[in-house]
Amino acid sequence: MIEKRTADVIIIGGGIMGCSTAYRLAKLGLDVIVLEKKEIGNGGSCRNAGGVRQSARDPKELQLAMYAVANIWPTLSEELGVNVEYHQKGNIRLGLTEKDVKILENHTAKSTKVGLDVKMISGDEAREICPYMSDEIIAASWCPTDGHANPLKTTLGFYKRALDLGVTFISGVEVLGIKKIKGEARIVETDDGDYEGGQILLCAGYDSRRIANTVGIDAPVERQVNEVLVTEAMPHMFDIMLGVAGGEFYGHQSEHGSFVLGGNSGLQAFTSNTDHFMTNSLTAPCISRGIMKYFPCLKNVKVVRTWAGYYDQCIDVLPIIDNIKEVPGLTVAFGFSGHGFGISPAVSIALSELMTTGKSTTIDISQLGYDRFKSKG
Amino acid sequence: MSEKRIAEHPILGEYQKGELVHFTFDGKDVTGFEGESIAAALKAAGVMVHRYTAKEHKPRGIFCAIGRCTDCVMIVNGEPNVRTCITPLVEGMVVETQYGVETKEAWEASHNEKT
Amino acid sequence: MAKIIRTAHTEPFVEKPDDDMIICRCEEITKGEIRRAVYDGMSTMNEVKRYLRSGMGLCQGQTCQRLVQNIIAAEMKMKPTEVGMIQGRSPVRPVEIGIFSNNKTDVKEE
Amino acid sequence: MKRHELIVIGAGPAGLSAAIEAKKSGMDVIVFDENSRPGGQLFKQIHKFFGSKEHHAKERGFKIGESLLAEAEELGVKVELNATVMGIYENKEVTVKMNGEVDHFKADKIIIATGAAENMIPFKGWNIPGVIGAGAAQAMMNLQGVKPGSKILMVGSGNVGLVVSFQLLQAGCEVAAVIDAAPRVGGYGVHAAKVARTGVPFYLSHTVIEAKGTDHVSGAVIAEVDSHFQPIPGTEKELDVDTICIAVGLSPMSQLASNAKCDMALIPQKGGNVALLSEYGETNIKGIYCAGDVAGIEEASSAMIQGRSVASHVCYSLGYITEEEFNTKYDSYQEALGKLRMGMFAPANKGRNDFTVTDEGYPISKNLLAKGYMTEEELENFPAYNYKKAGVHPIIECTQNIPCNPCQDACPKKCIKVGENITMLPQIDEEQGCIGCGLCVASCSGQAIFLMDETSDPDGVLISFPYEFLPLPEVGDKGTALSRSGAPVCEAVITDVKKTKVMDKTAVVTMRVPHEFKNSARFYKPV
Repeated sequence: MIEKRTADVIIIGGGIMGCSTAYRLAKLGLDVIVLEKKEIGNGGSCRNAGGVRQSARDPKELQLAMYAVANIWPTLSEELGVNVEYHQKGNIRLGLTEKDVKILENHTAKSTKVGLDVKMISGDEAREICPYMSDEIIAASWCPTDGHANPLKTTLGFYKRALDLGVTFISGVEVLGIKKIKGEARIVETDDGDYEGGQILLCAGYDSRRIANTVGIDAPVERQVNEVLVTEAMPHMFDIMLGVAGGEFYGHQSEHGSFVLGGNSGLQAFTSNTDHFMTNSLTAPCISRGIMKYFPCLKNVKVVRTWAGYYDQCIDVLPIIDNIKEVPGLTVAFGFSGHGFGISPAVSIALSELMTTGKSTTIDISQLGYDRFKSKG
Repeated sequence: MSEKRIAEHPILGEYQKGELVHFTFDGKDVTGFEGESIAAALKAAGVMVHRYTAKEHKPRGIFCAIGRCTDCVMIVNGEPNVRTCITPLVEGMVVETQYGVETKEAWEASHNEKT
Repeated sequence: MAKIIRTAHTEPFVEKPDDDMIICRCEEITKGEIRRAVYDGMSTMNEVKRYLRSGMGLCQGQTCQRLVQNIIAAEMKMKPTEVGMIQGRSPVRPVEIGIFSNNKTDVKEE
Repeated sequence: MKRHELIVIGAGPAGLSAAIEAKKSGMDVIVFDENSRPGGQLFKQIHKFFGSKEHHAKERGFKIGESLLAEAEELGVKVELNATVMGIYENKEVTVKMNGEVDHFKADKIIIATGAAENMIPFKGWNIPGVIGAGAAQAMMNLQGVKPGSKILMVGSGNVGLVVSFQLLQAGCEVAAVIDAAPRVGGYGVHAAKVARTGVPFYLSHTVIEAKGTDHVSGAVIAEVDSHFQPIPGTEKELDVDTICIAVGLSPMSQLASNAKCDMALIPQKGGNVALLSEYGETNIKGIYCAGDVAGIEEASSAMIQGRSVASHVCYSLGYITEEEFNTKYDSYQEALGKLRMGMFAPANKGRNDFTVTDEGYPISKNLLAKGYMTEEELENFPAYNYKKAGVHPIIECTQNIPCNPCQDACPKKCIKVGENITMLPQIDEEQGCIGCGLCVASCSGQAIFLMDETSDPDGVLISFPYEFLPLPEVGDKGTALSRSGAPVCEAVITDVKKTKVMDKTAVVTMRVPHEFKNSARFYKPV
């Protein structure tokens, strides 16, 4: 068999952006190769707490979230033939102090302004939605149309459907750079030789910056550690997505019954560990203390594992989704800053339109351009 | 003494055991020796099934007996998923067969709800 | 990780008589489900784990890891040494949230 | 944060030995173990170990555990029990669950000595209560004093399967059969022989295909397998058992090494997923070491030496011993390890099945490999079996090159010679006179030495054999003599029962049988 090395589109990165966009492009009849350094969904795609959230999002990317929640998530399991465990039972963000209430009110005001159904509720109303909370909770913000899904199954579901539609995935291949041919991005150089595409989509999470640099494109994105703890399965307690104003933890109870709860110790930004997905000894205790403040009834629930992943944290905490004008043929999607999972099904629609028509018409992503970063004065 | 207990062993002689204690298994009064594993006391009392699984509702019991496999978990003093093979027996313990991750009553209640 | 080229199977999935045998005891994942996941494109220990939850239960793969490695390898026609392994994650034994939260020696005083 | 120069994870044979070695040099060392008692799996081991004196040969595992503990205690090694190491983080930080909280510790060096976990094979019904690991059976009967079942099928004829089968018999259980998918017994022939002579049948090239029952095992279906290990239809056999015991090897319990992000690989010769180690046992993360089964499956005897060897490198790298001292220690440990790693069952020979003769050139018994016992014809090839003399004298049915020599040390008359290379077969020195003390019989960890006296008793031949069961026969008892396969041979009368402290619970029982059964009668069953 002759090894496939050329396609209409070469996608760099086998995460949820790469898998879902490959799926959409293949549906449009394009021939696609996806290159992945490690395993499918190895980065942030499989290392997040599964929030499908519109609340507390920047209005610049809110459209992506609202489109995904309204049009894609509810039927995604049927579309992919894989149960993505989507539950749209709302997102509650809890507050213990007056200071917390201010934070929540601020978010709520911003979101309602752009038409999202979010409101402030009292501690008692919050306890009605979820009776397992501490009596100490005094208020919460509540977005009934938010929810959560299983990021592992969603990523691999997109991957499976893309395979079914004829996409070739090649894993274990590290991209070294992008090469232009006659003014256009055409060649993807790898440790396994060159791959050639009519167009190239770069969606390799944090690695995107290094690869974009090879054609002179840069973006202010850095790597940040994110950690999550997962508990044993417990009897079904709640369906909602959880967050807290103080940011101690966030997460949900999965369909399986385990709690998937993320958070940080406050020291993540300056971790010495940059080579491995490695947890820090302080983080899980810190998340646990956060949980105990809001849900003391979870005291005896056992943690069975913790894991770490990386955000590709952009300076304005917003993704970069754009066709690169100076490098025709190159499209990028990275810098999702830790909240890309929920919008990924919509991002892939925007990307497929960008790559086939030159413009994202269904969803407005005009404020997520690669050239938006300016100096301070 | 239960015939399942080894009265005298050719190499180990007589086993050093703690005090005789009472505990309950699914509401029934059972005796065992303080400090031995809950699983050992149950085994001596002839109990084979520690739990029924969540998905297929199949019985499980002791498998590795050293705390690795977590097959022998039960509800102990109200807490689910307790590894009985490495948890020492204490007077008055309340040990229950685990259904999924719940007691029989809770499991049946939630199961009937669903069907 | 070795290079793996993944394309959709052209042959239909073939069931085997022992497909209903449980492999991952904690999560009750059968041999058939693992074989089917490999057929669906899951090609490594991690991918199968993420797709099916095999090795994600209470024992964290301590009982089934070798078995799953062997099944994936057989389906992929690779050596078990080539399909990867489950990452050991802390805590390597289950620990209560309450116990995790108890030690406060490293907490900043307010 | 609490800090120690060395943290050892696991107080089993490797971990304790490492801690002892380090403490001796003056190092500040702490050992964590998740169990409520130290010793690892040693306390489940109630059989006598192989090796030579320096390896604690002919001592029982739990006794070795006790003396290791005593040594550690004497030196003041700090062992924290009920202390579960949960994770290893950057900069050699360790989190430990103890006393109801999570404690943080740092160390200059960490030795991971977490041991092994049992392998499993899946088959229909393998999740029914009553299907258990061989280690589970050991834990229940040897630690808790509870019988794992009453009628047991042992799956696996490696040393664990054979040793545990024997222990099940000692605990008063019935072993219905020992089976193995391989065409040959995997463990030491002597271990197989002592099980076979009690009457336990061996089914080689057989696998278990189903555990019968709903909420507990009520039977087991086994079948013969072809050369690809596939069951042959029509060969199924149902055994009446209530317990199926799985003994198909061990895997290194290497989660902590993986958690620490050491470079890992699946290495079948080492038994599973292991950290890649330097010759001194160090992982690619400087200062993190592995010792014992977690570094590669071997025996407890090797684990103890490995623990010391690895710790000696730690001592050297922290400046507690000189390079010269380290080299001397390291070489002596490697030499001791080398002795244990010789012979047909050496780690380097794992999976080899092409041995046809012993190192001495004697043909290897095919029957021993296929059925667990030898035929008289096969035994005749071995001089130590064929030894003949008036009066009492030993006959030795030790026919494989395994690293073991206590018989040589046991004989007060120096009748038995193994020599420098401890895997060589014992020879009987004709110049020396056997006095029939039975110490060789009791000292043989493989229970392969017998005493024969064809001339002293006019009513028959006297055969002495090792006996580790209850009740112990008494002089004058009448029973049935059994053959090497456990088949009844003839009537036997007990003429002597020796049980001294030095024999360490292995009684030497003498029975009288008619002359014509002198080469077939090897065991005894009370009526």
